[in-house]
Amino acid sequence: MNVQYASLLIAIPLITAFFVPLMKGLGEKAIKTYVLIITAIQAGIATWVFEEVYTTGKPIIVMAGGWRPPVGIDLYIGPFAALFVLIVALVSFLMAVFNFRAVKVEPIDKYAMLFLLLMLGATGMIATGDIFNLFVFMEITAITAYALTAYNKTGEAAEASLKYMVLGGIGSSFFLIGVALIYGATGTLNMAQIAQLAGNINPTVAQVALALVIFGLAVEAELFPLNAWAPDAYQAAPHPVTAMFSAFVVKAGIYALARILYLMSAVGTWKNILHLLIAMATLTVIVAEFSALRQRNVKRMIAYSSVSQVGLIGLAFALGTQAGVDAGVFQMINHAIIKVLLFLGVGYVAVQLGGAEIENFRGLGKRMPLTALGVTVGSMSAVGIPLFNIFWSKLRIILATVDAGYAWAAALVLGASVVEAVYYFRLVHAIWFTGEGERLRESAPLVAIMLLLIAIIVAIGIYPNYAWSLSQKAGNDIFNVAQYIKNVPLMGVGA
Amino acid sequence: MDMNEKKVTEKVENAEQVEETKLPDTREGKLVKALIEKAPYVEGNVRRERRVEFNVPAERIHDFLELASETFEMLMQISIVDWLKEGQFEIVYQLWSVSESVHAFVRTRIPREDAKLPTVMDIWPVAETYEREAHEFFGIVFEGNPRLGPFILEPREYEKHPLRKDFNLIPYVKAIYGDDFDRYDESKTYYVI
Amino acid sequence: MNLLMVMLFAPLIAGFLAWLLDFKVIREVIGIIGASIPIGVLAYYYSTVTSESITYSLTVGGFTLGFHLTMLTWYFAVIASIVGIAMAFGMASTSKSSYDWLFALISFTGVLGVFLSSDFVGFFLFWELMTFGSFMMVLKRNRHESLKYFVLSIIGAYSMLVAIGIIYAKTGALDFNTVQKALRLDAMVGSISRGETALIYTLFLITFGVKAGAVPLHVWAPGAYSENDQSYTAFFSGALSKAGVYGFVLLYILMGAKLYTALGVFNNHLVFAYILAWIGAITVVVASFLAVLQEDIRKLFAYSSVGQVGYILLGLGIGTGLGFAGALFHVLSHAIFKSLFWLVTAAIILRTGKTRFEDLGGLAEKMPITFTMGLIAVLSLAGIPPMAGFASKWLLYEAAISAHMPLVAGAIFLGSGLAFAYVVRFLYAVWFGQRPSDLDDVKEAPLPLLIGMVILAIPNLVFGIAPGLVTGYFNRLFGDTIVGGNYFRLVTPTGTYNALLVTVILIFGLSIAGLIYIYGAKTRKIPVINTYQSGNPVTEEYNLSMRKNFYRPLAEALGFWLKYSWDRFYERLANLTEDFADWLREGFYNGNAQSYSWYLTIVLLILALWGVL
Amino acid sequence: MFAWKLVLEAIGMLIYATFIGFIFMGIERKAMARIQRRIGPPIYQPIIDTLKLLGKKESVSHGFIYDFGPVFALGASITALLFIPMGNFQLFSNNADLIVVAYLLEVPMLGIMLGAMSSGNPYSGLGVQRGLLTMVAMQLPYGLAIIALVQHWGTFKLSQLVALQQLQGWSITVPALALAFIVFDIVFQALLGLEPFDIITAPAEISMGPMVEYGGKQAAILFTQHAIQLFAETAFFAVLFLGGASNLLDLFLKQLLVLFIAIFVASIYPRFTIDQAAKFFWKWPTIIGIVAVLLTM
Amino acid sequence: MGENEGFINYELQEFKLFEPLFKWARKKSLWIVAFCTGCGGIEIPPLATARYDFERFGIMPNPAPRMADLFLITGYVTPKTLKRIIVTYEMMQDPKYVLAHGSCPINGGVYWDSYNVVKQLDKYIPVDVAIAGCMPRPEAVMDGIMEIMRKIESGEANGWKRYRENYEYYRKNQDKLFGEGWREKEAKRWLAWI
Repeated sequence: MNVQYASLLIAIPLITAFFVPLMKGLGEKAIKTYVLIITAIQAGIATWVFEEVYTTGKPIIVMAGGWRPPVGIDLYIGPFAALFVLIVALVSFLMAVFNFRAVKVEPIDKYAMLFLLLMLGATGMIATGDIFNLFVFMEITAITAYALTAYNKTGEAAEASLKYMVLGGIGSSFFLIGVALIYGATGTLNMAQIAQLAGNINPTVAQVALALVIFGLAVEAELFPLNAWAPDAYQAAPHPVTAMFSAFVVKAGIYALARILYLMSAVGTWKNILHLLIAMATLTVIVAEFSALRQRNVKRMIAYSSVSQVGLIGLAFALGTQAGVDAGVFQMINHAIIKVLLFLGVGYVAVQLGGAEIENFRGLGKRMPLTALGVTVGSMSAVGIPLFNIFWSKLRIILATVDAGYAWAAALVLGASVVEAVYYFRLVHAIWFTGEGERLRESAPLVAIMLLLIAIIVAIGIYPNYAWSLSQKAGNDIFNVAQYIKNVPLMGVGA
Repeated sequence: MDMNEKKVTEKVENAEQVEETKLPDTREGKLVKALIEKAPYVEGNVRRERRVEFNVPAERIHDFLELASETFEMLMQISIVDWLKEGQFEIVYQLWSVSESVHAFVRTRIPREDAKLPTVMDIWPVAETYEREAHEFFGIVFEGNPRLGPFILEPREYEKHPLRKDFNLIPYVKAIYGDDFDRYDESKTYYVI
Repeated sequence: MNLLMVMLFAPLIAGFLAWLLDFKVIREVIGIIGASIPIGVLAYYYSTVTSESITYSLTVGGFTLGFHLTMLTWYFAVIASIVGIAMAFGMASTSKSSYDWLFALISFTGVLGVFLSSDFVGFFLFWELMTFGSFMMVLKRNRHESLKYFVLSIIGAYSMLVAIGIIYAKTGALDFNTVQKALRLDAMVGSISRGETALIYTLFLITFGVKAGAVPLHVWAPGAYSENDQSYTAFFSGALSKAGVYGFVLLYILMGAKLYTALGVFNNHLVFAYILAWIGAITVVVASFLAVLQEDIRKLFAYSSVGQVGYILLGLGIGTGLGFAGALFHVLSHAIFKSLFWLVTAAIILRTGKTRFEDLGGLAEKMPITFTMGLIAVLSLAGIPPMAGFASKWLLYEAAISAHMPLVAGAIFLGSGLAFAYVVRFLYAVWFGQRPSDLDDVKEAPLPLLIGMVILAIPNLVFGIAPGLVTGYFNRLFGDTIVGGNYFRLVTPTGTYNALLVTVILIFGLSIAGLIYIYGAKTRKIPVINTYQSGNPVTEEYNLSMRKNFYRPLAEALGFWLKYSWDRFYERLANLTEDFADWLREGFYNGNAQSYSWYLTIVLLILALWGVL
Repeated sequence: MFAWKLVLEAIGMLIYATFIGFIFMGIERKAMARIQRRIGPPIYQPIIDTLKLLGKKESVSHGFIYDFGPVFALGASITALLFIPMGNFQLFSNNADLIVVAYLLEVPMLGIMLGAMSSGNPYSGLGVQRGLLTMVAMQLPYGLAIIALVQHWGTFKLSQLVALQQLQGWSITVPALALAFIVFDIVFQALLGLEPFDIITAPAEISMGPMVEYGGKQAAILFTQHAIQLFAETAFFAVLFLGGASNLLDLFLKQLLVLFIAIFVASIYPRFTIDQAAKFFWKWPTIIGIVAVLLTM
Repeated sequence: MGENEGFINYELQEFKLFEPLFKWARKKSLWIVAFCTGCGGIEIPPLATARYDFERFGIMPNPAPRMADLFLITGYVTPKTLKRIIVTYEMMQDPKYVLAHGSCPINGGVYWDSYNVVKQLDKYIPVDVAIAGCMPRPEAVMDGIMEIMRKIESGEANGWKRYRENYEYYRKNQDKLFGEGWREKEAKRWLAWI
């Protein structure tokens, strides 16, 4: 199995997505199992790629059509990309299992197609090494996300997806202008080459290009003023899709932002952009946390919490230090696991008891104890209780932030997480110590998934060394631009 | 013995003479005249300086007292006189007017058997204690007084309503104290204590 | 060396097992074993600790968590484990659910971890674990009180995290030894500015103030202590508040020199210590006054516990060696007599089900052993000479007055007077007088609870009669002899106290009085209803003892001060933040796409301007 | 070697103190009577009273704690007494210092309270409440006076205190300590339970307060305790402020002086109510105490 | 109250050695129970004033019955007061003496024919010394007290022994006047007021 097979990661979801309409006649269950198989294959390949990259230590470079960059488009699967492609695949696989129970709305084949394309888009954004290719995959993700948000065909879903489309559209168009400026200035689209030539572009052009690109990606990465669409989109989308949104769609956006940010680090006004990003990220955390305080709908509450934690990741990346980036990646991994668990739990309760209002959650401990345990462990780890995984990453982030000299940002973030503790423990109290009800039967596969995730959370919580080493390698991949340039075999265009 | 009887009868006669004469135009006189206009069913007279008397029929006593309470703010005492021969109780409401510093005696007569009177607690709350005492010693029932019943006396004396004239004291005391009640001698009419 | 790890994680694992094997007797046995392992290990290590300290390190998630068992940490750990065993025995009879066992033992591990860890990350980790364990115990019973407790502790913990971050940024190290060396070096060089040291100091002050219950931050204590299974509160107020005190001691060790140079001296007292002393003094006075006016047993002991920790802070604040000895001794005596009080309360509430003073009364005949334990605790808290409470209070007086802090010493006098008052009020309202009719079938406390009480009563007597044991340990701890004299006699530069002689003469005096008593006529026992009620005959239904608002005159005398209350202030603050949160949500996520796109344009504007500026 | 001499000295001192204590109580009643131009009882009247109480043929008890209270109070008083240096007899005073003695003088209060509480009588309940409140009220000025004293002389040891005062003159000669003397004298009035502050055993209001249920030998024990307490407190006062005594006669005269101040104040002032007492103690004596303390800082 | 049986079969303490000393002490220190019944209550305060001053004999008014030993019945005794007197008397500790003032406790005096006054106090509680006079003057009271002291000296003042030995006689008289179990009834009657 030589290295080139890594391109299958992009190919398989693309091809199989378009086979789905052919199977429309076979019925809903067949389509869902078909999606399950595809995501399983994708996960298999992703694990193989992960093994390959982490054992050999060298990134896999796939040249489309054999042309060397800057002419050809190349896939750069470094340590970070390998890790996150695996996470994308695994989360999609888990959500495919959840589809069986969660998605009841009729045109199931369209849902399956969008599901696979969303997975494709995210994988592509993470794996690509070319800016324009990044824009293409971002568009694929965005459009499938708009469609999936509106999938439930309720008024609220339509309105949410409209808002998402408007903002997403504006964002991606400015991103395109930015990419065009960069291409105009450097003459190349390949990220490695851009990093080489970034130093000698004339400063104002580079600065404007960087600003526009960052702005475009910030919409996707839900930074403060631009994330107004996020809570409605999360709440309106079907439950598995919300989990995928918070687990990897946003992460892909944040990754792209970080990748380009560090590529263009030679640009003169880099420091100012970092200050701005830190301010925006801290505000994201605070506004999201405060607005979650008096939420009646649990799904919306966890959406706000997810937005704020992503803001925290943004803050970590915007610090501009190696420690910050490592902490950000570690937080990304942990956040993905927790949000999948939480959205899975809340979604399952919403499906089972009809609606995600807090009243349904009263006495959940007596009605659906295992789901309740899942939600409780998820919320406790989200708050940052020691024996769970987020504690380590939040600790890392705070230390990195204060180390980078932003003590005020750390203080504000911690203040916000006090508020987070309040509303999460109100939920826990409502689940276990109020209300009553008789015990309902819970579906075996979903409970198995939840217990697996709980096990992972507690494992990382108690023994975080392995996860920390992974995130250190991945963080190094983003931060260490010089290493990135060396890895990519360039055609030697320009100086 | 006959000397003091003579004195008693003289006093009774000159009391009647005062009755016919018109009310003197002193401050008390004006007061009584004002009250009599408002309550014609009452006969009032001025016994002496700062002392006024009224006789009120039993059924109108409550209205008159309400009327009188404007000027006579304080109810000093409710005392009862037991006229055994006429078979009547005479209830005397002693009022005191703080503003004019005049003392008023309001007298009514009610039959002795199951004597009933409306309570005056709504005018003067202090009346509760006086009515309870009156009830305990004379057995007069004041409708509306919440706490009638045994008040100070021992329960067994309470049933007897001891201050009524028809309560024969000596056999009762002999019953209770038996032999150490030794100083009573039926033969003597008066006793050396 | 992993015996240290066994000691540290034994309660946690036991708690987890007890939660899993949720059967009637097995749960209690596991719990008690788990709670008794630490005391065993510590006893085993006693001989080695006095000579050199035992260390053990562990790499977790890129951090190296170091653990060290020095003489100081050994002392605190022993106190926590004695109170822990008593709690375990108490909970064996009072708590019926494995939920309690799980989180009680988690907080036990947390406290041990806080005392043993020798670097900031481990310290913060176990600090959070301890807070989480105790919070979940309160969450089960009352949401409002538990959230009030959790928010205050989390604010404390996070302010500590920021302070740790600043230190990490300035000194680049996280473990205590290097930080200590760096800060001592820095004291001379002065690279950390005065403002920053003050900031770090205030942040640590908030953290340890919340946990120890200093006045402005004591609001959570009455609620958290009373809305809880009382035998766990024995541990909660006995050992957990000591974590706050340990924090202040740590502050001295790590940043003592730096704080001295940065914050300077105020009429020959260290400024930072002076602040601490005054906080302690105010806590003593305010908490004791509040304790006296309480109507509920648990509230009374909660405020009393806050007051007693105020003494310890005061002792630390004095700053001299004697002050330290007094404070550390009071840590021990407070832990034993306060936990004994809480176990007694647990027994009362378990047997009568009542917590307010007006429903209790006349329990002395019904629960004689609990009464004697309560009496020992009363004597110790009120500071009656043969008890441990007196020895530590004596040291505090000596230290406060000889360090020329008169008004602070005045606060101790007033505080001990008030302590005497509310303790006797507890005796009067609960144990004596006519017994309400519904308490007639009250039985003695169950056996495990009694064992727990005895475990705590013995040290009260032993350290009362032989305080030299403890002060001798302190002399070895600090190196030079602060408190002279042998086992039974404490000699300080300004005064002496021979505990054994006082006890002997007390017994001698008691025997003389006993002789007079025996010489008189033989006594005839008469019931409580045969009292002089100015001649009126008295029967069972009479309640002649003043159980309800016993100190009304004092409340009238303090009318002016009682108008203000910290509780209402914090409630208003909480509502303010929630309204601000609502305003923020309405303001920003107001749901129409136009305003969202306006936000985009604003960001573009900023980017554009930024680029040009 | 067991210090026989010390033990004998202590027992002798104890008997002397009890006897003189009773005489002081007698003087107290006699002086009050003479002030009211009555002849008044003989000076040894308290001894007769105690003997009569001890000689009661019947004795009654409300339970173990009811008996333990007075016994504990007397034991504590005896202990407090034996730690105060009396004239040339040092007794055990170099084994305990000011704070221990101050606390031991307050412990009998707990003993009496214990007994009074267990009797279940409303008057004794009121007595306990008033006793505690008086003690709480006087604790602050009492402490401040002691602090001022100790700060000036720099030592807690009573024997050293006496020695220093012999050398450098009595404490009241020092201006700051004169203020402390005034404060301590007011507090002394409350400690003894004399007139302005005899709120605890207010005879007319709550019929002997805590002592209501005491009779026979328990009352006798309490009377001896009161005698020893009187002697101990006057001696404590003398040691602290009047420079202790070289011999017993000197001590006796000083104690008499202190006692007469208290008696004259007691025979004039009517009784405070309890919250007036609390307000009074926290106003003037505390202010004077603070001034004294700051002066001797 | 049922428990008074203990009161009866309680054998008294005989102090052999110090008996003469205690006898002297009992004589020289008589404490009066501050319990004034009828119209004589106002006669006691003058005794405490400078002119008569009974304190020089060691007499001190003491509100608590447990400590007191001289019980002054100063005037007419109504059944209600007698109930209180009996309860207080039984609370007093043993060598206790009763001094009855005026003629009312002797034979009902002026209220000889009233249902509400007890005619002969001695039937209910043992009286040691009775002072004649419809409210005797302070000198007479002082003389009464001297008489009590003389009796204590000579050992005749043993009212308390009489009460203890023939307790049934006294108990029967009391129950005849008040009816059986009068203590519970009385307590319950006043319970409503507390």
